[in-house]
Amino acid sequence: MNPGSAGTAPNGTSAREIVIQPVTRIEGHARIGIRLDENGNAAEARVHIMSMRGFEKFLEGRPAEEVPGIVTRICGVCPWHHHLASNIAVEGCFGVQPPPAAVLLRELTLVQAHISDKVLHFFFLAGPDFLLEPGDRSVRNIMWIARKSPELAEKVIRMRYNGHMMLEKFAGRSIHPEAIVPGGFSKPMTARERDEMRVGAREQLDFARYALDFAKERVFPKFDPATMELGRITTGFLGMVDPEDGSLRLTDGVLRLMRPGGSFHEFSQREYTDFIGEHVEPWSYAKFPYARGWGDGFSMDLENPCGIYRTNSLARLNVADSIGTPLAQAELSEFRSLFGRPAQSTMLYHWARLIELLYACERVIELLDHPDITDQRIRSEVTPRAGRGVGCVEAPRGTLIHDYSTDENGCISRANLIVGTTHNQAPINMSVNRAARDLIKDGRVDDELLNRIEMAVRAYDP
Amino acid sequence: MPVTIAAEVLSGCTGCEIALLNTGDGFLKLLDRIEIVHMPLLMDSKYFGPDEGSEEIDIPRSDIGFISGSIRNREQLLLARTMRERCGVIVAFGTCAAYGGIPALINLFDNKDLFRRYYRTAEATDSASSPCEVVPPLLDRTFALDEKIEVDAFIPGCPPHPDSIADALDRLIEGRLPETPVQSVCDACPAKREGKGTVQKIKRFLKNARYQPEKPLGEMRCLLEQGLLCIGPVTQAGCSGKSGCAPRCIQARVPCRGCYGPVRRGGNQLLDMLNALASNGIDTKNLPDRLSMLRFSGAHSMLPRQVRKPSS
Amino acid sequence: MTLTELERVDGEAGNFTVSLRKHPRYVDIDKCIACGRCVEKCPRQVRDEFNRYTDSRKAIYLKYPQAAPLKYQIDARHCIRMRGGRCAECEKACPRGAIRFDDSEQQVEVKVGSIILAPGFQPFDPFELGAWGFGRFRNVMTGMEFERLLAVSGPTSGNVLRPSDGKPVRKMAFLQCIGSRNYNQIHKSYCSAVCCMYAIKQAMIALENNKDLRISVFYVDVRTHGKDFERFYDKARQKGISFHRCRVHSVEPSESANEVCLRYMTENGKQVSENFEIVVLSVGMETNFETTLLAERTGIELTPEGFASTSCFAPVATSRPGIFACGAFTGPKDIPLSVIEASASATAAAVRLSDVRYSQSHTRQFPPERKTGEEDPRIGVFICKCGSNIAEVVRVRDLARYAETLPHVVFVETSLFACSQDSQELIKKRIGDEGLNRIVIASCTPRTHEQLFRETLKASGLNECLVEMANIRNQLAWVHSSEPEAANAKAMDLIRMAVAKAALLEPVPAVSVRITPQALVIGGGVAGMVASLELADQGFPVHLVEKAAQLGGNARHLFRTWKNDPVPSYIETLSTRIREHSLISVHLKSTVFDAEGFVGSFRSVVQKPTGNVAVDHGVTILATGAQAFKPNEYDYGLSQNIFTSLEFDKLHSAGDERILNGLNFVFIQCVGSREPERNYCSRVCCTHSIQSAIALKEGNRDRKVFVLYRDIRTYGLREELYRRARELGVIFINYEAHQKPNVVMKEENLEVIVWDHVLHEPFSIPADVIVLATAVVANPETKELAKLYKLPLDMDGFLQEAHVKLRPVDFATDGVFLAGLAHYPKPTEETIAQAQAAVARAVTVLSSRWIGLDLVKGRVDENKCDCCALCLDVCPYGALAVERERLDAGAEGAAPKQKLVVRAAKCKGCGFCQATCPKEGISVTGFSYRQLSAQVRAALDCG
Amino acid sequence: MSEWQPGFEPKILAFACNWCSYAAADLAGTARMQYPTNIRIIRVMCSGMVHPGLVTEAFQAGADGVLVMGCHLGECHYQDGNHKAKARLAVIDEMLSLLGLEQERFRLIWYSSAESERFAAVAREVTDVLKKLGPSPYRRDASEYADKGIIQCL
Repeated sequence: MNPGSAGTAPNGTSAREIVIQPVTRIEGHARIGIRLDENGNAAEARVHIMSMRGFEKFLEGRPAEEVPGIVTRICGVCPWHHHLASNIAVEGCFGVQPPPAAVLLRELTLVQAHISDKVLHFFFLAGPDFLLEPGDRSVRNIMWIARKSPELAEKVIRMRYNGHMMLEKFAGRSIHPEAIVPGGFSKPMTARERDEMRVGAREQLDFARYALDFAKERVFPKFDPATMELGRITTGFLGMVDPEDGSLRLTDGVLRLMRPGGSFHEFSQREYTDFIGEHVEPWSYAKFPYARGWGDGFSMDLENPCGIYRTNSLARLNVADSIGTPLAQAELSEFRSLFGRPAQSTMLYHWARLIELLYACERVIELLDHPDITDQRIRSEVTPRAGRGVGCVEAPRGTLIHDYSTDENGCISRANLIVGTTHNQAPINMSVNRAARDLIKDGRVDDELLNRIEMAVRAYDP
Repeated sequence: MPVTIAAEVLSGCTGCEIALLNTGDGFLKLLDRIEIVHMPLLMDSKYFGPDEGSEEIDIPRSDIGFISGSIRNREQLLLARTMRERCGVIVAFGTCAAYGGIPALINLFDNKDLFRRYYRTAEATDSASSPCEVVPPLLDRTFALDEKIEVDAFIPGCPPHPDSIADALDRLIEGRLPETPVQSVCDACPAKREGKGTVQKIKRFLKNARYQPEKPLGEMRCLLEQGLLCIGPVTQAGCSGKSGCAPRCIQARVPCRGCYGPVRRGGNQLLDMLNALASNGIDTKNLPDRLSMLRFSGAHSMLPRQVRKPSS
Repeated sequence: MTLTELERVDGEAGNFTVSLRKHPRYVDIDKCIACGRCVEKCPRQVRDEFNRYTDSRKAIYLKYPQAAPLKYQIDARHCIRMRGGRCAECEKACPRGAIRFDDSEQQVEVKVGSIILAPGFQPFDPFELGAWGFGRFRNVMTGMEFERLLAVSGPTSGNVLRPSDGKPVRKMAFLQCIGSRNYNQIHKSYCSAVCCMYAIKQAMIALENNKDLRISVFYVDVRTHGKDFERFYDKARQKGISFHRCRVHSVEPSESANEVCLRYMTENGKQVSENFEIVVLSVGMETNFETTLLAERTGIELTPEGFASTSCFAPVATSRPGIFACGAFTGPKDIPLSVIEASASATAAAVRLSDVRYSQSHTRQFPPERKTGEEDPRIGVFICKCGSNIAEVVRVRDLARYAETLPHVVFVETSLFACSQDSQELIKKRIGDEGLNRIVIASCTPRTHEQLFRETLKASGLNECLVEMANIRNQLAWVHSSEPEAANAKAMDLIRMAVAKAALLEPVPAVSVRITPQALVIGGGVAGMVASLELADQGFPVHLVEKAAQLGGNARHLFRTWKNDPVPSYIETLSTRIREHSLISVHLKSTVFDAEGFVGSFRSVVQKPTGNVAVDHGVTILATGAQAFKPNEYDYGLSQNIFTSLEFDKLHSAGDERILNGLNFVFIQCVGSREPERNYCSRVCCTHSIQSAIALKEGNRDRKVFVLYRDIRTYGLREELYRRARELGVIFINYEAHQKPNVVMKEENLEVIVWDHVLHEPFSIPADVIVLATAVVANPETKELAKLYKLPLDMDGFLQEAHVKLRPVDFATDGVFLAGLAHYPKPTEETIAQAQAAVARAVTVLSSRWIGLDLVKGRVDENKCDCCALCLDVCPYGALAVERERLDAGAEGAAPKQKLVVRAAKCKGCGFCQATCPKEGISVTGFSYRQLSAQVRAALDCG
Repeated sequence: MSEWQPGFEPKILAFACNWCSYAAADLAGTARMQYPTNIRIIRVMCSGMVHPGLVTEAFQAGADGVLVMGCHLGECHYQDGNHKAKARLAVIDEMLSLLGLEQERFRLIWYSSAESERFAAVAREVTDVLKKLGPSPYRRDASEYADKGIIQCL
């Protein structure tokens, strides 16, 4: 491999295109294309999403109650979030409310799924960028970490595994679950199951605290000014908060769309179309959601962006007024005192992610302690009918929106989905653009440099 | 000399790879016996250098190639072919690769329908023409792996149970092909079976099954016999792993949806299930969305294009 | 012994000497292979009596295609050679030398213990009477002729065409009671019992053939008194077949030669004439001259109508002990009843013979079976030329060469007749010499010859299931002789298919079940009592279970049979005999409450007042009876003078004053029967009411007796009672279901108002006593028993037999039989006959110590079956069951493993399970999915 | 015979019940009735033992037509096997449409053992219908795909 060599673009001009394909240690298929000007400086960079499967289309005609078991396959990393959002949307169509115990069980499984996901992302996917020496890309991965720090690797692998097994033990499946059903949950939690999960949850909380300490000691110190500037852009933020006190919610909350300056709108899940639009670019299968409600259209211009907002961990912490659990709230306060609100540095996603991990672990214990969690009334009977429903939850990668309409047989007549990563399409492009322009000068590129550009993508955990 | 492995995800969700990680400690132990030489999800494998254009894909040679996901676009087709060329043994990893999986549901529609809906008529979308620059063109449908390349072994499941993955890897490392079960999901299912003759009509899953939560699963009546469309009997076994557990959906007290594909390779879940229902005198005419019995095995031309009225 | 006549009977019951005359067939039945070459060559055309002379056959012929034995015969009356000519075409054509022109009549004497007479009937010939234009108009035909016209194998291939010009028919009529119920003209007062039903059936088939066909049926009473008949009649009316209650007396010519004109009276009393293209005369049954002669030769009595004279209590016994009769010879009847009587007469005949059972039979011995399980298939293919039957079309040598190239085939040989004795010996030798372990025979059809080759395999030490046949004669050489090239190609396909399947054949061990030679009879009414006695008389121990405190059942409420035999004394005799019989254990006040097992080996638990007893038995007879319907109409229960028939009988015989002094009696028929919720005829009530009406009239000629009816159904010889009643002045008034009579309670007496169809106005009848002829309804407790023994019930709650016509006392479940009212309403003599029939069927099981099971059976592949139980309820025989393993105490959370098992004794090898299974978890021997699939693939392998 | 597909000889598979149609076919032979050679009979004990998978397998292996022959309703030797076959008819129809084959390529036919004339007539008629319909798209290279037990796209 010879990264420095000059090439000629097919159109015969002397302009050069640098291609990173595939973007690695992310879920999905993406390609980065960086156009260099005659001087070898990055002129424009794009992140192309290379695949599409068409869930919105092929959900049409399916009986709505079956859909929550289909949309899980949108993502093998965050199936629980699709599963829940879909169920909420179906319940909207059929006009039914789940019983209280089911609401608790759903949040429990959702939050539990957040835990495994954050461990996966921080340590397996992004971690190698910080934990390993820069340079050789062939060793920049979890396998190498396993070789270099087997105890850490073992611990991390086990924590992630345990999280999955706790879900599996209670709900049958951890990947592509079926246990949430329109109207509630498919099985109640027995006292014994609760007690078992509690033991695991305490262990998880210990690990979350360890992870934050570990990061503060080994990772965050590496956030030097250059790193803090990597892919830095200034945008608005979208996330879910508690309608009562504006604290962080991962489900059953209202959406808060914050402008770059910190002012915000709050709206119900159903109202998302009033605030969010989706823009289409001819060079990516993914669409580009933007804040239509701000009224100034869509632009990814680095100097003068229009309608751009971000989601995922950093966004959630920015929009939330507080976090309802003590340890995480303490961390949030510290975070805010360091970086302000809203914090804009792209690398801070990692930090925010670990604060959320702490929240999730605390929240699981809270939920398990709730007296209603073992109640046996877990499903309201549903009757198929025509209707429309919107279901939103906070997935690891951002606000997940499922919007369905059903026909009189209760079959899907129309489905619109905005998944977490999609919200971040425009910001990712901008961050990559920013990083490329900052880093690529005089036509010089190398592995390390290209990985820095990929890091700007990875922060978003697409 | 460890066995070398390359892994690619095509049109899939990465769930299979997550399942691989769910082998837990097994995963760490595996790392002593195998060397992963290519796996974009977990390591920085690139198809080509930054300047090398995009037609020739480079994947290192390896002993075993794991491919998850089905084939939906030109790039994936190219990847599959390259993998075939560079790997000694090709394993169709997961149901998408083996039978098309959920993404093959799109075979009910054509690309025109899909694009129209996706880029022009979706609620929040600013209508535009469909993407066509740089992105690889879609094929006219979703294909299972063996429709396009020769496949040596199949590990179905959406996702496959970590036990099956570990087992398959064990055998592959020893130079043998994984074994495929010949029984169905019912093999591991403890639910009480007393016959389907009284069912008459299949209900939609709008109400939970009848069971007592504190009692073991063996006390619950078979979900199909409760009138729910459980397609476990026509679906290949494996989802319960080796530990003697019940099938995973049954553990959650929900009916099997068939994620392991047909019990007989080359079989047809829809045919087998409809036949079994019809043979038992159960009304098959009024089943809602019968085609979704092929929701995991819709490749291999199993699902026909649907001519549908455009939704209002 | 076909073509044989009885000449004389000497001796007495238990020791008869019968002289027989055997007529010559002129064909050696041991040689004839029914290839039909003789027919092709025979130059003599003869009108075919089987097709009612609507078609022709040859002088050498098969009477009909399913004739048994399937051997040709020469009709000496028409054969040119037999009539002195020089023709020998058949002799020349026969590849087996089976023609024997020198065959001659023989006298044979046989010694037997019992004799059964089943000479049948002949249809009434309307020609002699000269009425209805029969013989005058070509388009007037009898029902028998029309039946051939409807037959797909008949002269018009099942199309209803006008004989006059061969054009399709648009409008036709059936005239009922031709040769029946006609005392005035032909002195036949009886009803032929079957004609209404066959006319309706024919009309329905004709209508199915041609939806636009308009059909009218002219009847006197519609007699659809059999099981499910009433619904069929309703269906016919719904389909638009019109029924006119009117006897048509004359058929006249019309302007068109293709039509005839019928004059008849409409319901409104209007005289009309209408043209029809075909008129079918529903001719009745009669005893023919030969049968009368037979009766004379055997020395038995006939009734005035010419039928064998029998008693209601011994319905198949003739007047001469040891000689029995069945079928239409004892009176006109339909197939189910004939089959029942056939079995009944077998029982009656066998009682006397039970001591000498097996004294004249012997068993064949076979060498021990070779183990072939582990061997690779070594297939031997034997190709038969069938003389020149096959060889003439198929190039046998090429076929043999082709067969040699097929996988696993190690030996191929051709033979002139694979079925001949020497060929069998040769096959045996080849199996030994060549080490063959699978055999393919390419010859004729397995339906006739597979058993033969199976025996050959057994005789050579191979499992009999290792043979497969390729049918290259019946389904190839004979049907494709005009296309020899294509036929040869197909022959290769057929061989390839057979070889492909043969390679997958597996040996199946013979299975047999030990028989417990003891019977359980449930129900102590007439049916149960007769069955118990007949079984015990044949030497089999019987457990008789009765829920009441005494035996007798419904018969305890009856006084006389329609032939006037006294019922109470009969019941008394039966009860006494049963009590005294050493082989019968009676369980009174008892019910069966649990049952398991299968043919030959049942175990039932009888709940007795003293506790539960388990009974082991080889067969079960269900004779659980029925109940009288309690009416809720006609003010029943509101007046002291309204009774059901049974109540009336009791009061009548007790000399109740209301009856003794009553002068006006009204019988209302069909109370609770032929109603939407009970859409069947209760069969016994018309006869019963008429018998009571006669008794009333005979008691006092001044009494006025009215019978209000929908159709009078005094079927068969009972019609005589109806005639007598009318002679005695009983007044019969017809009413329709939509216009039922009204009962009005007056202060003095009762009044019944009924619509008068002659005067077309309401007609009121003062009544001292009203008798309601109530329905017979199913016994609700039968349902529980049916569940225990896994037997089906019909819509009305009666037990559903295995086959209405062919297996009227069997169930699909082997070893369980039925008799009496539990099956359907019926009079005493039919109940008794059915009980005897059930005994005959039961004895076929009980008389063997072991029952060998058919080898075609479902088998579970334990590697593939996961007990999903999809097949469980698909099995019509309850032969599949799920067994749950017991839990190990230690295995916490582990679920009990479930296992599917086949109860071989119940399995009949229908393969519904196999066709349901998604994973080849269960297969039928010799027809597994794999084997069939191999045949499919072999057939399509375009070589 | 056909004006549409000269020289095309359809391959027809018939699953024939031992008690009716198989006997009727034997009888047709006894009576020397002639019918086209295209039909290949596979003897089964009952139309109710024919798994629809065998039918689709036959089509996928290149059969132009498949027949299942059973006894007239109510005449089944095993109570209701022909009703089972009838219940499965809808399943087979559905599979045909999924396979993209015309419904006319499959027929379920009732016989009695005496209906030899009809057996021959149906054989003639079905052959004729299939000649007009033309070859099944699965005919070519059928065996290549058959090994995999999978249909390739049409």
